Amino acid sequence: MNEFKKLFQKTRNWLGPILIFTMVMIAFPLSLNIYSSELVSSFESILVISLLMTAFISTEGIFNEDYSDGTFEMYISEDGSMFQLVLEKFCANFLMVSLPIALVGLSFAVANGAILENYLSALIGIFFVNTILTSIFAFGSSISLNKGAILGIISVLPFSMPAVILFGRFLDNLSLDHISLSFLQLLAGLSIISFLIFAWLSSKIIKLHLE
Amino acid sequence: MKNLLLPLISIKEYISLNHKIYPYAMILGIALVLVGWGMGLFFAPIDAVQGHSYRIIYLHVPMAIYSQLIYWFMAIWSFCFLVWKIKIGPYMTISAAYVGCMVTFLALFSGSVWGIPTWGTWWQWDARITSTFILLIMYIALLTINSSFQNINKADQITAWVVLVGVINIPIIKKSVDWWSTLHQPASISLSSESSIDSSMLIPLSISIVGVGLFLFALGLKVSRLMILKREEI
Amino acid sequence: MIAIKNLTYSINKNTLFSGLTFEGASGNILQILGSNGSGKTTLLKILSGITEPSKGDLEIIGSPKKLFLGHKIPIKDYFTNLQNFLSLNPDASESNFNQYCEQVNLSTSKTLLSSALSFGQKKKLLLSKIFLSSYDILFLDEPFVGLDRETIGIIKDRILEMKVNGTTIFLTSHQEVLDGDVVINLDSGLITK
Amino acid sequence: MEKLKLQFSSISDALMMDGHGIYVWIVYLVAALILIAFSAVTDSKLKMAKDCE
Repeated sequence: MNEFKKLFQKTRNWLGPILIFTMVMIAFPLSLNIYSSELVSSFESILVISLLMTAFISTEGIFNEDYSDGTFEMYISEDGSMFQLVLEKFCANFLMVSLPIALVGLSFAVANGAILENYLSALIGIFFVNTILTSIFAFGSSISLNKGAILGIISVLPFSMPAVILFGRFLDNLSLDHISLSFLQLLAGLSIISFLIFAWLSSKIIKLHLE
Repeated sequence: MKNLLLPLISIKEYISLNHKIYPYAMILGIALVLVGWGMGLFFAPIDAVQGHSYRIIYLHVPMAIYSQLIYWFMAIWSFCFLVWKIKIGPYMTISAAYVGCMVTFLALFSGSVWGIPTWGTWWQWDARITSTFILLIMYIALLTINSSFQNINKADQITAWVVLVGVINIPIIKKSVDWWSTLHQPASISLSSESSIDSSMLIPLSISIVGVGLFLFALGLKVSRLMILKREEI
Repeated sequence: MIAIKNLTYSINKNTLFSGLTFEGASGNILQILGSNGSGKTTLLKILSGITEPSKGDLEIIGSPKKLFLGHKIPIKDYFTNLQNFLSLNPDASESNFNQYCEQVNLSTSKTLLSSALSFGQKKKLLLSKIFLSSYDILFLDEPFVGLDRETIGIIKDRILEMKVNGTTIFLTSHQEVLDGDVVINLDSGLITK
Repeated sequence: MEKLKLQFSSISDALMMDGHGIYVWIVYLVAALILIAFSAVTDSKLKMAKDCE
């Protein structure tokens, strides 16, 4: 619960990514002819890229504050589980950033005519892909703790490629109305696996950083 | 048995072993590369479809093979380092990363140039090319991570973790890129026709594969020696 | 309670300390002395289990309740004083906060954001942890820095009280406020009782 | 195996390779350069490190 409170108090850390995402969504049609058919076809890639970007922005400083003010050190000395703390942080991020972004993304997708049916599937899909990307980039942010964000991005960007491809497939199938329950299950499973694996790895890396 | 494992534990033993192996690997490697490439460039028969440009295969295929193999090599050493705290683990990993980065670049470069006369384009969003490109980024990222921490022990451990995550990711990336590219376009292009390769082409190819391998191994030995010299007091 | 054998720590080629051997019995104050950069904080971090030693053994008998308070202050600027107090002491209540403020002379409102606090006040708020619960092993890194004389006295009293109750206290300090039962000098490597 | 014989009648022939020569030779030259440079740089650094000791 403490992590939720912390994130909620830091307005720019959760509202910022949502606003940036919304700005990109608004800016994108402005760059095209409003009647052009490109609006629908290129919306998918814009959605993927902006998800990638916001996942990075929202996790950029996820561990920095607790690292620099000594919270982690105190927490570990009291035999607290770092893994659990990181899991909490991830969950807070999922609920405060990924979910709103999924909603915003869905509404713009509907407005641009990229998704005509299956609103719920689309929402769930965007949300799960966002959680995968968030987990991956949070891992990157744990690597680049106090080293600037660039190091984190380049080290985990390759890992995010499969998620991007998966999401592309998902949106393709969605627009063709081929979406099946098993695809959503696949996304959910991958999301949970990456959530656990990357949280565990991040906790390991943070412990190394404290030395 | 203990004597055999000694170089794994003691840096000194490793250095003396390194000195012993290095000249053989280097000389044999260069000799085989010269023989393999010479045979490939001048003596191997011309390819019926691609003409002479296929001769890039004698450079491209070894590089492509080792760009993958070196990553697995790094993963094994990283695993040993994290689990058993083997001292030379990070040296092997990082020196392999330097070599791997170069090799992956050469694989991409030779492939691109080969693509110009054969496909009419230097870049194709083919599964293998894309995943090799991602591999190159991974090598660069690993080297960047390793060089951006002042505490060497910390840098080595973090690098080892990222290497291990990467090794899980390589097959995933490969499969997913495969999935993506095969759905977008028919997989009409395959990089090499290994199944139907003639023995007169296969012999120079295998010689260059072995030769390049030995040469890269020697380079790796040299880089690891340099790293140990820089970091450790012997 | 806590036994150290041949402890060595080095960063890259630079060895901070080597071959430290000592024991921290319950009810002892172990004072760690040393010049700047001699590894006092690192030693405390190793003892509290945050950092791994390069060589040597660290044995802690049983599962004691530990706490490490470094010179960084984990007080969140965007929380109110009460929120910070409660996240530091999860079992405490609002009345504990008022009580503690009176005890250490911390004159502030519970609804005020902690960003308004001065360094010393933040430190006081942080030290509430050792007043509100008891620990088996305590690691204090420069606990008296930035505090006024009066508060130093209060905290010293609390440390002595904990010592009587059987807490092992590791302490680094440039100010000579407390005398240790065991003095570990990192410059000379000597351990005196 | 018997196909393994010299394919070119002259040096210019070997350089041209029916118009594909430029690609083949660029690849091999660049690769050789990079490999040699890598080896040479490591050697010189080794020497420098040894001198420092």
